[in-house]
Amino acid sequence: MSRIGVFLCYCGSNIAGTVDVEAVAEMARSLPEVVYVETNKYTCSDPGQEGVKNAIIEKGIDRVVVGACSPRMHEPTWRKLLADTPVNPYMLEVANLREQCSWVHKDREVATAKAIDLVKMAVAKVARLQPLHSIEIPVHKKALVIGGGIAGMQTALDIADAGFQVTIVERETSLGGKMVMLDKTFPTMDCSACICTPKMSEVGNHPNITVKSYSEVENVSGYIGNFEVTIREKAKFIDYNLCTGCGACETKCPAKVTNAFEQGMSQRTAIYKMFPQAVPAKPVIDAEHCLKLTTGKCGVCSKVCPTGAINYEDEDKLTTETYGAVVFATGYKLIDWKPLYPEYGGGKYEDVITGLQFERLVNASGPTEGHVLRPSDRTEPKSVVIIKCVGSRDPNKGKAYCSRACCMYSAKHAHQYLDKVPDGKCYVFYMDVRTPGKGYDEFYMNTLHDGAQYIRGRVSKIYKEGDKLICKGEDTLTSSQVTVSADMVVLETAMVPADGIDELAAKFTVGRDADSWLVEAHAKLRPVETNTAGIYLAGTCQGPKDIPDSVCQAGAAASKVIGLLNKDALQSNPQISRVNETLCQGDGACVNICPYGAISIVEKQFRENSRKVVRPVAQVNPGLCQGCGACTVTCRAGAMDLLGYTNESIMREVDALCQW
Amino acid sequence: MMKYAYFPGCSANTTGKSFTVSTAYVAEKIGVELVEIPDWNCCGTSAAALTSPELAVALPARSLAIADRELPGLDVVAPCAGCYRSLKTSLAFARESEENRELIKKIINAPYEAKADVLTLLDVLATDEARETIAAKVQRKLRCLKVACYYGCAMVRPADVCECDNVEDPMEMDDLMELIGAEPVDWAFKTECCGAAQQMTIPVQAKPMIERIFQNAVANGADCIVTSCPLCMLNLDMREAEINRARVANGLEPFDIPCYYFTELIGLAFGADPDEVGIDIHFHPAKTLLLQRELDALELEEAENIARAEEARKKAEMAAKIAAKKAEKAAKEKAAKEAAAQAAAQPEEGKEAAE
Amino acid sequence: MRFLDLSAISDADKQACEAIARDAGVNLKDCYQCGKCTAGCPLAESMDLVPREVIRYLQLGAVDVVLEAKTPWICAQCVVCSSRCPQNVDICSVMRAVRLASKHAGKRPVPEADIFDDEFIANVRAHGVSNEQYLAAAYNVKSGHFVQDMGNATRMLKRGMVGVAMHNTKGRANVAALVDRALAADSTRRAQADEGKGGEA
Amino acid sequence: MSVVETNEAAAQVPENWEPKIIAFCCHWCTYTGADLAGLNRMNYPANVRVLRIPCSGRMNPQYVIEALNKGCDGVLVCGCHPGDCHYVTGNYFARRRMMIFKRLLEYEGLEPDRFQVRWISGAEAGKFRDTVMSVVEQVRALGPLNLTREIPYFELPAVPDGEEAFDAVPEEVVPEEVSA
Repeated sequence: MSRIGVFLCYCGSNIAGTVDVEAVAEMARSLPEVVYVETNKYTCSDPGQEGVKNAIIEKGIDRVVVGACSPRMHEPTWRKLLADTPVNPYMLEVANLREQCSWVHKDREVATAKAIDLVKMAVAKVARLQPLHSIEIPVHKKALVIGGGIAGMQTALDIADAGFQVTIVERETSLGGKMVMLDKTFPTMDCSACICTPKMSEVGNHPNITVKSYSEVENVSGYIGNFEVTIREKAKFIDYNLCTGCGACETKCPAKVTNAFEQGMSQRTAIYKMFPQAVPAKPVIDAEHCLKLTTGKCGVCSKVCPTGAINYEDEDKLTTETYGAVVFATGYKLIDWKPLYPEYGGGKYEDVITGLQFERLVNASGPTEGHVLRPSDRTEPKSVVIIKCVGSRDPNKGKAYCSRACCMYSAKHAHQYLDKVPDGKCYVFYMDVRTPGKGYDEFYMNTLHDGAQYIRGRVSKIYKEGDKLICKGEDTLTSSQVTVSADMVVLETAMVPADGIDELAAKFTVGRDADSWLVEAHAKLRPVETNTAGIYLAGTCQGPKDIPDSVCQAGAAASKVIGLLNKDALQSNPQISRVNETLCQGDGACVNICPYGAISIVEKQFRENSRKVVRPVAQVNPGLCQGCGACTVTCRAGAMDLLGYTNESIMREVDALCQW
Repeated sequence: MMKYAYFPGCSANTTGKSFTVSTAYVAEKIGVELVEIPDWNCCGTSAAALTSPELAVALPARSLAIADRELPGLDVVAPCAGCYRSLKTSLAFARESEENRELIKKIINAPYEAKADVLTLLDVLATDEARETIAAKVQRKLRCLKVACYYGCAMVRPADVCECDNVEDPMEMDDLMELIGAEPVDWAFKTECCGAAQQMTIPVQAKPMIERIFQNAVANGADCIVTSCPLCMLNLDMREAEINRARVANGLEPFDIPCYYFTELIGLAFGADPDEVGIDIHFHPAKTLLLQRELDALELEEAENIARAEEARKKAEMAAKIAAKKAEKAAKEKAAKEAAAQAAAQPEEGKEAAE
Repeated sequence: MRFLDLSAISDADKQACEAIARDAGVNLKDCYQCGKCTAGCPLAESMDLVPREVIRYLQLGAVDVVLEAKTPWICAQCVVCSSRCPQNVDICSVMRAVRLASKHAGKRPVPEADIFDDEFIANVRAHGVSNEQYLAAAYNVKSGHFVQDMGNATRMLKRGMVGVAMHNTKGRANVAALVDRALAADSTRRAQADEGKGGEA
Repeated sequence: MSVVETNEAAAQVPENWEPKIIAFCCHWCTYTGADLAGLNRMNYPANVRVLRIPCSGRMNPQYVIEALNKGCDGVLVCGCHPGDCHYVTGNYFARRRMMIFKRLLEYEGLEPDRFQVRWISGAEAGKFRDTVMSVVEQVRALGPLNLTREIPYFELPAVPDGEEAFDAVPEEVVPEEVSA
């Protein structure tokens, strides 16, 4: 037999003005298992709370109903109060007598009758509740950042500066991401390398940061505060403890490979650093193209290496560590436009290039040392066409979304071209010019004044006549068909998520949208969190962005991580799902429905009919479960229940209500 | 033996005569049997589509229904691109729903289940089997002939109706031309429109369409244009003279770019005389180029033969030199050995003598 | 320069534009006026409205402007616009639908195009197949361009491409009946659509 | 055979009869919206009692059967708008489950208006009030629920997962709110 105490509040006249609180109290006294009823002018006031505490002790109450304002207002207050008493904080039910009764009804009789029902429901429910206890989840004070571009580096630095250990996993051989490929950055035209490479070395030298380059996440388990992550460090074939980064090997290597960093516009060797300022500043051997590793003949690098750092027997290494928080900073790539746009030549014209290729062409450390020379014949193009929205805002051929940064970097490209080729002509085909940002529209206007000819309209076709690329478009502002005989065409192509994002996000149960961008927990209020607690987003993995926005988001993600790592332990919400293992059939319907990946099927041993049997049952991870209850309904056997909102308690509420 | 129902189209015996003749020639040579659909009628082409949607689907459906009935199991070949698009559009409409088929049946007053597929002549000749046969039948490779393969619009667009996966840069005809030894050029106007009937209705405005096609073909180094549609052919071939007159009047260089049906060229490669495949009735002089290129090919062959002979001679020369050197080397070695042996023997002799 | 009082555009005009779009199987709101259709159109320079503008006027509900336009009558139906449209708008179908609507409204901004098609269908109705020489002759007479392509006709005659003999399909009566049934079905459908519109209003 | 006697009940409506309706509201949206209605001192009929659940995805069809068996005249289920679920996907599951369940109840003869599903956000106090008013009026018009026998108590067959489950529900049974 439980001993229920009912505490009813007048809330001044807020409740008592419409509800006859004393009549409700009178009825409550007649309810089974209710041992004490008290009314109070302001139950939430200090004396009111004191009264509740005293009554609990004096009357030996073991569960409590409060009839007052909405539980959304004071439920935490009552829970806190109960924590100081022998009553478990979860043996509580609040009847909403104010917001959903006295304030919305005028008739005193009707409102009182409804208040009586609400209290009856609360009493019926509280009688079926069980004590619940939070568990403490320890927090490993170490963060993992996936991706070493500008967003990943900024996140790592911010977390590391706050005093926590950070590991950066970078798939490429160096930090830097896409930013380090760029020549200059809008709108201030800082040299990208000048502001990006110092960050890289800062990351590389930070005592709290471990950089795992040429590495990828292999496997993940665990939950907030306790992510167990296995990282595969690909074989570099070079002992980084011995290598001094002198570069002798690179000068002698005979194998030549298309240079991806230079967007295919030059060649590199098979033993290589991505670019001169790479961090770590040591090379790796590209096993696919190394003559020694593919044919067994060569071994030049090993002969010229002064420290004997080359090791052809090297293998991938797997390491497993536990992290308290994970930040995705996996970035973007440019859409592969070639199969999508046969009308632009589909890649058969060498001088139709992408924006990233143009960045390398104007970059002083690029394949042309900063001279704008078109790829086919290395001559200076005197007429350049820039086409925006290639793959963006094109649901027919590419993506429906706007890639957000292209309006600005196409203006930058036009400006840079006109700067380097003063007698050149530059035409920009656009549909809209979107420049919301500090100093952005001014930059665009400057580009116009530099002499860039903006033409509103999409280009329909690029074709070759002689050595000219004819771009055929419409100037929609004059309704004229226009052609430009260009020497080079730059396509500002759409951003799409980096390769492999689907597999990686699935490992962490991070949601993706239809275009595979990672989904934030709330578009406005939780923009850097994901739906999996303890996993955060930074930079373009969440959607197209420019550098300032990526850095901003990186800082925001870092602050969330710092907030988490500052705690020694987390209090879990005890109102979570529970498996009745006797009923559970282990069919995993709950596993599929759970949005948090909180349920797994495990083999467990049971004693049934005096025999030991091993069978699969569901297991709820208290660190991941958020208590939504979707699994409870999906369970065919009815083995899942939600603590605090059990099937039985809700059914009794329904029953109590129906007696009215 | 490949067998198809044949939809010749209205131009088959008039403006498209050469196409009909050359198609028949090629089909016979490679063993493709084309059975004319009995009592076929005009497909209606764009005139029907611009008159009434019902008429546009019903006119082709009548012929297709006859084909289904009289030539069951055969797919329909329509060499004319305009006919192809009309038939294909009607077929797609019929296959879309039962309701659509009912409508057609009511109008054509005949049963129709839209069974037979509609193909272009290119589809027929581009199958692996046909390509093998063609390759085997080639007697004279059309070397040195730089061709711009012109597909026009009706064979590729709308892409979903024409089931074409490369509307900007189709390659079937290019591949066939390569097969018979010609050199297809990479050009950009393969599927641009020739103006179709608008060349009659708005002749002044539509002329530049043709002119641009010639211009791009020439700019990309083509000797001639190869077509697969009688209307494209008529517009390009017949109107080249008018365009040239206007160009000369404006002080521009006239074009000299003959047009051929792809079947004509395949016929030539099979050893046909130009007159046999209808090249004699082209408007723009079309035989000179062929003769010129035949001559070029022969000269090229000659030059190649000379080069090959020279190569062989050099090889033989060098092999001889190598052999001589080797022999010399061997002789030297042998001499040295003998000398060594002698030297070895001599001391012995000397020793003997000393003793 | 054209003046449009947007507030004066009636619901009936807007519905007429919507009806054209429906016939073409197109949602006018999809078009964001990028101009790629016009950019690729081989005849745009001869048009009074470029294809993009036709769609724009339909979006605005200015049905009269569109029905008077020469553009749909100049269009050669080459489908280049539709195949490259980023928003999957079948512009070519819109041109066809506008042209039919214009024709049924008793307009023919480019009479030659209308005469040609009418003569073509008449020719097919009479013979089952199209006889190009007679089509051309009839077209020249009706359109008043008597000497157009006369030189070419002589060249054709010389080459034996055309002659005086008429080609006929055996079942030409059958084809004529088919044409009549199709045109009857067409007008029934349009009458029903008009009725539906009247009912709504 | 219908479990519900077609209502000639109107003739037998007891005097002073008031419809009893239970509303299952998700904590994050509709319960918040109901609180906001109170804060704005909106007025609505007292015939509806709100039962708080964490998410509409927690809504078990059993509760509806229990309520109708024990004497409720109508049931309302409310959650966040599709796409706004606090728990990401809960209301999508609720939508599918409730649509199928609604069809079942209607097949069994229950008037459609007695079981309704609505999406009401935390800001839509007015919508909450209007919904309550309209549901009360609709149920009032139907009169008391007369079950000739208790609806058999059963476990529902599992709802198939994936898109086909959604596709299986024809448009017309989707209440306007849901389809919107």
